Amino acid sequence: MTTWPESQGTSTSLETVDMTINVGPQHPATHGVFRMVLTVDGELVKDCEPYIGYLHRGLEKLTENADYRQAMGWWDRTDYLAGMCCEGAYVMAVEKLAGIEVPERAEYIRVLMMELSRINSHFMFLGAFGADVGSFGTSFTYGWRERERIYDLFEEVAGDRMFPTYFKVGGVTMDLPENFETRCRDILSSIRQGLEDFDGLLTGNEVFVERCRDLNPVTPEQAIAWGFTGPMLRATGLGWDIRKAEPYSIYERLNFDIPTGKQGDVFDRYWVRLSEMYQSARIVEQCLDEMPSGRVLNPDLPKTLRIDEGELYLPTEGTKGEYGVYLMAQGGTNAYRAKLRSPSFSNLSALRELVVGNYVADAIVILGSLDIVLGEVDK
Amino acid sequence: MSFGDPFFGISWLDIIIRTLIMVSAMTVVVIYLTYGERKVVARFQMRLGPTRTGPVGLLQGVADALKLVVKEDLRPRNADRWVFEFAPYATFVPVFLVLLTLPFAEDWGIRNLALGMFFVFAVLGLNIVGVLMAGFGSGNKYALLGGIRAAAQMISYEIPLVVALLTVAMLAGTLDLNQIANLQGDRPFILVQPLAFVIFFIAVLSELHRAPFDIPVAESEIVGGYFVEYSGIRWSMFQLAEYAALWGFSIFGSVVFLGGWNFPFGSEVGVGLQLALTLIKSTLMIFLIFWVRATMPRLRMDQLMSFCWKVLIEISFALLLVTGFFLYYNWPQEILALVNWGGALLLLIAIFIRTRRKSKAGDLVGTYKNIEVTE
Amino acid sequence: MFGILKGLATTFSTFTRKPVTIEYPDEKRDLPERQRSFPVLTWDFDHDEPFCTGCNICVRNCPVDCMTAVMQDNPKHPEGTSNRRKIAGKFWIDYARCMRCNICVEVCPFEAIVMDNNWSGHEHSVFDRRDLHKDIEDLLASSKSGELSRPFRPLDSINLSEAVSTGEETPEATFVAALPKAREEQNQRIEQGLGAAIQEREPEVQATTSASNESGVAEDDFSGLSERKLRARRMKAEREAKVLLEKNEVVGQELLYVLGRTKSTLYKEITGEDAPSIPVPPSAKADSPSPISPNSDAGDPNSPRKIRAKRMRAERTAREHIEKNEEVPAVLMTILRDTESPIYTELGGTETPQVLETGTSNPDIATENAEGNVDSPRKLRARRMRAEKEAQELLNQGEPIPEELVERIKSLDGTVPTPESAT
Amino acid sequence: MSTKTSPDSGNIKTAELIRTQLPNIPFEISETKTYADLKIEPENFLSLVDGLNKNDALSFDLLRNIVAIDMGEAGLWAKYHFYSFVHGHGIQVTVPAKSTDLTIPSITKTYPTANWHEREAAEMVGLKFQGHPDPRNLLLEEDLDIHPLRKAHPLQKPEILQGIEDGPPGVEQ
Repeated sequence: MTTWPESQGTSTSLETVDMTINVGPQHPATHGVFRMVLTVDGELVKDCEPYIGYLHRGLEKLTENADYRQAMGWWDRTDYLAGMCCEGAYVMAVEKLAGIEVPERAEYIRVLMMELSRINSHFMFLGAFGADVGSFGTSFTYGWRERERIYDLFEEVAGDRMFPTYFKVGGVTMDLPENFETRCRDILSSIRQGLEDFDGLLTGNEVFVERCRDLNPVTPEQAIAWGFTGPMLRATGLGWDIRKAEPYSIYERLNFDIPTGKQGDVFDRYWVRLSEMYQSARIVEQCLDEMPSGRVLNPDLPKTLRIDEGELYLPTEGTKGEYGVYLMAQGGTNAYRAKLRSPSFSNLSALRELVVGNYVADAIVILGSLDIVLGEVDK
Repeated sequence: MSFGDPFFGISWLDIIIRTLIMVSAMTVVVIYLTYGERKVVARFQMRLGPTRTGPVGLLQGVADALKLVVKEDLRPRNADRWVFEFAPYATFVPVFLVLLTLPFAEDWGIRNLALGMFFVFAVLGLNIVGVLMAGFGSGNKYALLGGIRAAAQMISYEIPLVVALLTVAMLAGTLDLNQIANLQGDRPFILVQPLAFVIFFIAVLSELHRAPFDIPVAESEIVGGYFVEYSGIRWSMFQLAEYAALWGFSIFGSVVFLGGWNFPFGSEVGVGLQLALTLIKSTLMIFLIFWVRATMPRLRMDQLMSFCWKVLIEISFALLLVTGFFLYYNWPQEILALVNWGGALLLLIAIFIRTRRKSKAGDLVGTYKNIEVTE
Repeated sequence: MFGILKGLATTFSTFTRKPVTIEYPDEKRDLPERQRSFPVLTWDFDHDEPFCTGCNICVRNCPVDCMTAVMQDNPKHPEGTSNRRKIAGKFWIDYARCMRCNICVEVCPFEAIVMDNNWSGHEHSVFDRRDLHKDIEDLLASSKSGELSRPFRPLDSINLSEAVSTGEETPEATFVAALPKAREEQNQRIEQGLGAAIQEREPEVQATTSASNESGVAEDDFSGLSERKLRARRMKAEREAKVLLEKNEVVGQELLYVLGRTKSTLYKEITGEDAPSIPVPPSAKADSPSPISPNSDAGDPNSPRKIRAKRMRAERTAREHIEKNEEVPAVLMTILRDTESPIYTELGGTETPQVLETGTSNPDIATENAEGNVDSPRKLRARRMRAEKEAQELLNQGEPIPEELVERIKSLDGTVPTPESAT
Repeated sequence: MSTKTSPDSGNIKTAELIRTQLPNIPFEISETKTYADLKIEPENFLSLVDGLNKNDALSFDLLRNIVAIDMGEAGLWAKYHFYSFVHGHGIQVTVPAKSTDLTIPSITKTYPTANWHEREAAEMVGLKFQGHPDPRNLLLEEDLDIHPLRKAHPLQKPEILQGIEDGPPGVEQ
């Protein structure tokens, strides 16, 4: 972390007043309703006070007062950039708690959809991060072009674009449409084309590299102490991914590797997410090739799901990090307690340590590199 | 009766007519520049740009102008009044003056001044005053930050701009823009002084707060920069100044470096073709500026300043020195061109190496062995 | 500098590609079949009525409680043109609350609610949030107009994949009566002059007075009405006429006809001569309630069957009050007196005389217990009783009563059953 | 094919390992569907955490999650999930807070990430974390001292959109 440069210190005679800038909830660079108050001496940030809670919708209280099937609608609105990853986590947690088997084909469909949502969310990161660094929307429209194609695919399969509520306890609500295979393959090719565009536009660009390299490097211990998971942790060089470390669903059968950065600075975070998308595209291809036929929903599901005594914490690899679902059931149709371990919440909690000592322009870029989603932070 | 001498012989009427011509030409060009930029940058991003107003969105500029004229231009209470009121004019007038001296065709400039280039340098400095007035006058934190940033950036980038243009003036031997265009009959100065053109182009980008140097108007950091408190007609004055400067500098650049109206066909050809030639060259330059704007992310303030003071100024002074040697010992211009091309390439490679250096941070500290990921 | 040049090359390559924007209002993307915007009700073209029977299954299963449905008797059932006994009288969906989670479509047993999968489902922008509160006509509009041409239900895909995996034959098609084919058949039926709905079976011989007299008089819906309904019809017509008169517009022909048939005084003022004496069938002229025929018609409130039902209900509530030795409410006493129930005389001795002079059938009881009023005393009592029974049953199993149940009971001012009272 | 439990599927194995490594700390072992669970009193919770963190054989260095639960009569519980990168195993620790003072020692010193997790748990359920650097509300307003995730806190009835006096839609009064 860049220490406070002494040479910059103003001489005692020239008394300067620190200005507080309110990077408020309504600000183009804060990715949603998040407010941070920066106390600034000239261009350097001396202190940063983050305020969250603007998007708190009481997910946990709602889940406790609705039965397992109804709560699905709220869970995919937490990380609204990757709807299906959150649905998958919640559904797998409930199935594991209730001990419900999921047919083979549904598992493959789920992994395929989760990886497509991961690509979708990372495209949003690339677009927004490009705009933070300043490329005036070209990166945004590149990212959006691919996102729209993936959303069209979700619409054809599940009916809705952002909040498909496609997964169901015990499998998937509907089978894939007939022309899904061809549609999915040409979307994969357009995704790869989009990735090359981004690679050309940003990765090599000297100004981009100048802005991002060596900005706010983080060592693995600091990252673990602050509770970083996902791309933020992998950027520091620790190749830990829950799909490999604690495999769930059918991830052990698929082969893909985990890109890691070198020194955890902003450029590595960008680079890890970019190369992760190539891996996700690889996974989607494998799922398409090995997709078994058969039913997509467990036939003997109870009419209303009741789970007796039991609790579990199921960690899954969300797009921003470890997206863990804690469920406790005490009989009845409603969960007694549900808790979402949201990756952006922990990644954001270290914002003050990351931002203090940098310039105002860098504070915005660092916030962008955290890739937070406020729906998940505020639950 | 060439364009040079006064209309109907009456000098004061002539002044009024010429300014009217210039003002109307400028507003039309600015309106279609805003539309052009939105269309071109949209095409870069694979979208359509404005299509609703007018056949292909052609009336979009007019619609914007009308909207801005009609909109209420409010003034924040804690802004101090006169500084806030006059800031737009202080930014607009210098840009208008620059346009006066530019030769569109053979001595077809509004006023052909003998010291054309010198006049442009002098007038350029006033622009900074307007920006500072806007920044301090509007009593808003973001505007203050934007104003300071803009002032620092414009002052520091003026030096390499002036020095690069001086080398060309030395080569041409005069400061009169018309003469400079005449001298480029057989070869444009860009072939002789490419390094000067590169420095000129980078400095112009930062004078116009464009592309990699649009820090004062960085919407992601300080929203909107110095004109954040303006609205309505005052805000449109800032936009007018910005796009007029863009047009002015692109014509200035095409006259000085690309041979203006003279290069391929010389001066026998009719005035119309010369006029078209200048416009084509300036649109080429404008397209280059739009293209860079659609691609480049933004530099940070200290990187911008260090790039100017540690790289651009040194290279421009070295160029001045070298051109001086060549003129004094009047070595052939071909070698000067060679040296220049070498210098330009050197600058590009320096930037490339700068970004590929090993990262400063220490290597991986910590007890955690990297968990090998089993395939 | 080469990275910047590479970046410029990329943007130039996208500069040359075809733009991807679809200019929405002019050209519209064709939506896939499974697309879902907002729930709408489907129209049964064979029986010319909505599929929905108002069974409230979707209302209960909705996570955000954005629907309310009211069930009512299906008038078409006695006519024989529909085999649905009940039909949805009123149905509201609040599109501002609905989160489009598709649960209502999955749980509906009658294929009555489906997600609108064409563009009309998306164009709901309004200025006032309350306009998003769609009632049954708006919900049926898209299906009735034939726009909803390919309704889709997730269950069909599950049944299909189920049949494929177990090898049986494919399941039969759904939404048959709502498809465009059924709509054309209905149009053809209407052209040929048959009824809009298929005649399922013989209309039940319901001895409604109007249906019984075959004197060939033009079907006149004033004849079968009781005096009280006539009065309501007259007042309504007069009210409309007065409004028109204030705006001194001419009163419509059919409004005049209604004023005439209900012999309202206003008729003389407008037309200046007496109500026309159309040869009114004898039964309508009698002022007294129509003679009590053995199977009194369903519509007349004063039929003996209805009176007996009202009496018994009143007695039951009265007995209840007596058990809790509360004071029997005056309203109840009047009903007991009207229906000459024995209990009244037994209570009569103890009640003070002032109970007697309340009106015979004061109107507000009727509206109070009206069908649609959500918090009428009858419904409130039913809710209280159900809450107490639930609490009682929890106590029997020995579990603690949850707080929210306690609040609910207190809010309905019922008595929370204490453990020792649990027998 | 049920989803495979996490790699240290030997739930109890991790718990026994901890028992052997930290013999003098009293806790009961039980099992959840994914991780083993250690139930411990708030008094010796801090020593357990230090043991888990410092001991080389355990080295639980990531605090994943803090869940605060209102167990009705059994009072307020807090459940912690730890994970070790080096050994790849995870554990859940349950700490039932005393019903008298509802406090649990704060572990922000050993795990800085606990700062926000504890603040959120405190405001949601009303637990107090002793020794927390700045125990303000995180998600809710500063001065709001209701605890929404308590079972007693009622779920607000969904208010009907239009004015209350209008009553249910469509029915003219």
